[in-house]
Amino acid sequence: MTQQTQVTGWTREEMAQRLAQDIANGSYVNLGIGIPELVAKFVPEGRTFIYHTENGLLGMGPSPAEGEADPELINAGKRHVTANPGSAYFHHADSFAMIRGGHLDLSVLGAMQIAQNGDLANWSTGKPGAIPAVGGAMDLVAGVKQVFVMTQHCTKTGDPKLVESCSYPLTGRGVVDRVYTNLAVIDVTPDGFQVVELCPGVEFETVQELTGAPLRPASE
Amino acid sequence: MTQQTQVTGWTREEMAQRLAQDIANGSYVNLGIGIPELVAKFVPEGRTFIYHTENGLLGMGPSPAEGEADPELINAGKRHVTANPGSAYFHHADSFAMIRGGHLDLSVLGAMQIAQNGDLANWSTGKPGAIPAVGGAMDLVAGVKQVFVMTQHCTKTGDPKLVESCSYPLTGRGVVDRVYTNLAVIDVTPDGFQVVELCPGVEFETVQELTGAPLRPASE
Amino acid sequence: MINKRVLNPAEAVADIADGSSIMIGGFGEAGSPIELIHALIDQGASDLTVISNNTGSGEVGLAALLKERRVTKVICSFPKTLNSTVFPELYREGFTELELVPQGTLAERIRAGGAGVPAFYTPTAVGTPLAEGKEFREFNGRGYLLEHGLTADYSLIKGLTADSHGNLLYNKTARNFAPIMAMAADVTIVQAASVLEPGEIDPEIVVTPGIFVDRVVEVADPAYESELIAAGVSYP
Amino acid sequence: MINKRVLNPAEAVADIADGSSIMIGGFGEAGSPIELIHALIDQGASDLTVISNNTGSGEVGLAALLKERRVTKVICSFPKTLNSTVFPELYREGFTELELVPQGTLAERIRAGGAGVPAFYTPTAVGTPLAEGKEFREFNGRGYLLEHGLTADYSLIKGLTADSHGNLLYNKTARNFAPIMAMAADVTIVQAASVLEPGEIDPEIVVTPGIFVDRVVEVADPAYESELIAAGVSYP
Repeated sequence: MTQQTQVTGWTREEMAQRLAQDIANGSYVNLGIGIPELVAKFVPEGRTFIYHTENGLLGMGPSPAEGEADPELINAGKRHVTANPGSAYFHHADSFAMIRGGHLDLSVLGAMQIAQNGDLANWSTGKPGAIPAVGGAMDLVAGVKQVFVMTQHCTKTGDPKLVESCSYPLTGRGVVDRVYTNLAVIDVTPDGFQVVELCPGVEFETVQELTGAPLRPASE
Repeated sequence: MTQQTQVTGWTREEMAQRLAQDIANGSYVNLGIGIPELVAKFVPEGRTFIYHTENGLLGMGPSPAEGEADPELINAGKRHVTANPGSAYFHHADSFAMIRGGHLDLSVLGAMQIAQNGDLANWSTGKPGAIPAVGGAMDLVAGVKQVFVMTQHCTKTGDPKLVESCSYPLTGRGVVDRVYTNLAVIDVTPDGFQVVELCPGVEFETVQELTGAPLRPASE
Repeated sequence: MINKRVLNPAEAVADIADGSSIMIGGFGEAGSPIELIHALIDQGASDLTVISNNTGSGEVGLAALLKERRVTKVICSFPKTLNSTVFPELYREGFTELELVPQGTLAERIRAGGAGVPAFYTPTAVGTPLAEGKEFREFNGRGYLLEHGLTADYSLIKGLTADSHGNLLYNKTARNFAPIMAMAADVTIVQAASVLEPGEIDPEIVVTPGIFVDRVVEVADPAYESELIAAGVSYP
Repeated sequence: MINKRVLNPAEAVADIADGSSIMIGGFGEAGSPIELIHALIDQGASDLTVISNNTGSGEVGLAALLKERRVTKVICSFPKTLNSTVFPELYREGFTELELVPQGTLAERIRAGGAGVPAFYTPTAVGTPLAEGKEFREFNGRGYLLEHGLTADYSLIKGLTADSHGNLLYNKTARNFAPIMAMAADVTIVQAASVLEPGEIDPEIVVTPGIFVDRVVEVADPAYESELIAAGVSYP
């Protein structure tokens, strides 16, 4: 694996930018805590996305200017945000009614593991002694129309994150539609992982080598 | 029955006034369509009741002054009303969450029949060809903490409304706490109908005669 | 740029197909989206299932839609109103089927449909004829019925103020079923007396967030059933 | 005359007994009713079950209540936060039990508790470890779990503006769990930055109607967890 792990591929920003291209104008989007939040920086020209944060705001805007933060205007990651024109506040039951009721178009989440059948593990290592914390991840994958995962292709120790079946506790079964990694864009299909696009300069064989399940190459 | 049907007892207004005396200050009250609405005219000195109307208003006030009606400010009977200071509007699911969740203190309803075990029939004669219409009655009796019935003691044809068991389709089983008629105030107890108070000038035996189930006399 | 405005009621309801299920807001005339209903009458769709608390009055609005024999099923809590003669005739004739639902159960079924809850238990109607055929279950020694979430292809609702994102405010008790019907339909169509730009409605007071709304049409001076009936109107 | 005002936080929480279940509003520090929680710490009740989305930060507010060993069970979705060290220790030690609930399921269970719905079905957590021991059922070919309504003896919540009838407005995302917790508790206790007279809040914009509120105490200038932690505060 020594050779392959030197393949870096897309940066996080490039991953976010690539993912943003696949979001239709007018979409209602929930961006998970962490890397997925970067997507908001790369909205393609001419499109508007409306961001939902599950703690009760639709129309979330960027971080506030220095000194203008309200400690009670935060996102799901508990970071200070703003509210765009046309936004709305609501309580938690209404917020998750949006999620569970299929009203959101897209959820972008990080992942520990994605299985070839779309199973997702992103909330717990299952290690004894760990403090379990699930937040809204299970609700999002169960309710939102499309689920995109945005993640490094491998773990920090070089293990594949795209696998035949998850060894970590699941967040949901068969819920992932598409995966954006630093190496490729990969669909989850009834036939398993299907490469949609490779990072320029990255070979299919390299990606396959770093993936724990069979990949189907992009059709020409 | 000729003799007894000449007993008129309390007027509707007197019934409403008598009932209002049994409502504690600060109670949240839903008054059913028709005679129960009269209760609002007899709030005892020093008490405030807050009226809930299931079509989405808490803090309902009296009819508007001539020419000041808003066709979209109505009560459950679809009559024009007003909103008192401190009122709130809300949608139907929230309104019935108040009802079903036990947040209302009292529901006052009319009745076709009340059985000695507290069964209530007040929505349908069950006659073939009748248009069935239930509204919020079944929700009110299932959810509100206390259910008072306000009704003439007998039907227009002289039949008793307080009976051993209802012949009409039920609104709810074992739901009535107390009945206010033109002749008496009667509790529904585990031992059946218990007279609490007789209309002045009306004999217990007269009321028993006009009642389709055994009555227990008021204890002295 | 997001703009859910449509030009007029006709355009708003143009794609409603025969056989559609449609939630229609309103409690009596309060909140009844008369202009949208009249546009639907003009549009011609038939074999409709209508979910609404009542069945309309006189021969305008919802009652007029029924009278045109366009509704083959009604799901409602109270199909009798003052001046309601249209529905009773269609019901007795057997043209329009009725599913009678207690008002709170109707509201909660709609809310559940919109919230992704397929079914829930309620104490309402236990031991009554409306419990027939329904699953009964006890929790903590009390009996409940299983009720199912309700969704629809379309909802037609009336707001007071909207913005182009679909955020809505209502007028007094005209709110009634509209916010939950907006949640429960695939396509929610709103008529509002004014349609503003995003940012003109305080986000703290939005009643229906725009995510639940698909189309907004401005009807600046909506009619009321009672006024039309008093004026002797019979639509169309 | 109806007046739900109480004099101060101490009076507001005075009757909370050992063994009570208490819902506490807030998502992180937004909406956390710190002054009510501190009053509860001073008051002394123990063996509490706390229902709250998180478990607090630093050694103030909810984390301080935990640190005083007054909470033997927590029902929450995310018991880890920045600066959250108190709960992990109590959990590993076995002093405080944890019932982990997905955030949307937690919200819906609280809303159901307040709405008189004893149980409902949800797709969330199907096929995961959090489905263990839960009833599974299919509707229209999809799997769901049975979840139960959640109620409590008390709820402690934070509003921005109240009136003496208990009507409430909130500040931005501080709203979060407060409106549903107000519905689900036998006794709902509110701290608000200002308490007005009836009629001073527009009935169209009320978020929590007064029927769900039992006591209101004015805390004009509430503290924030982050500020207290930055100032090195450890309560009491």
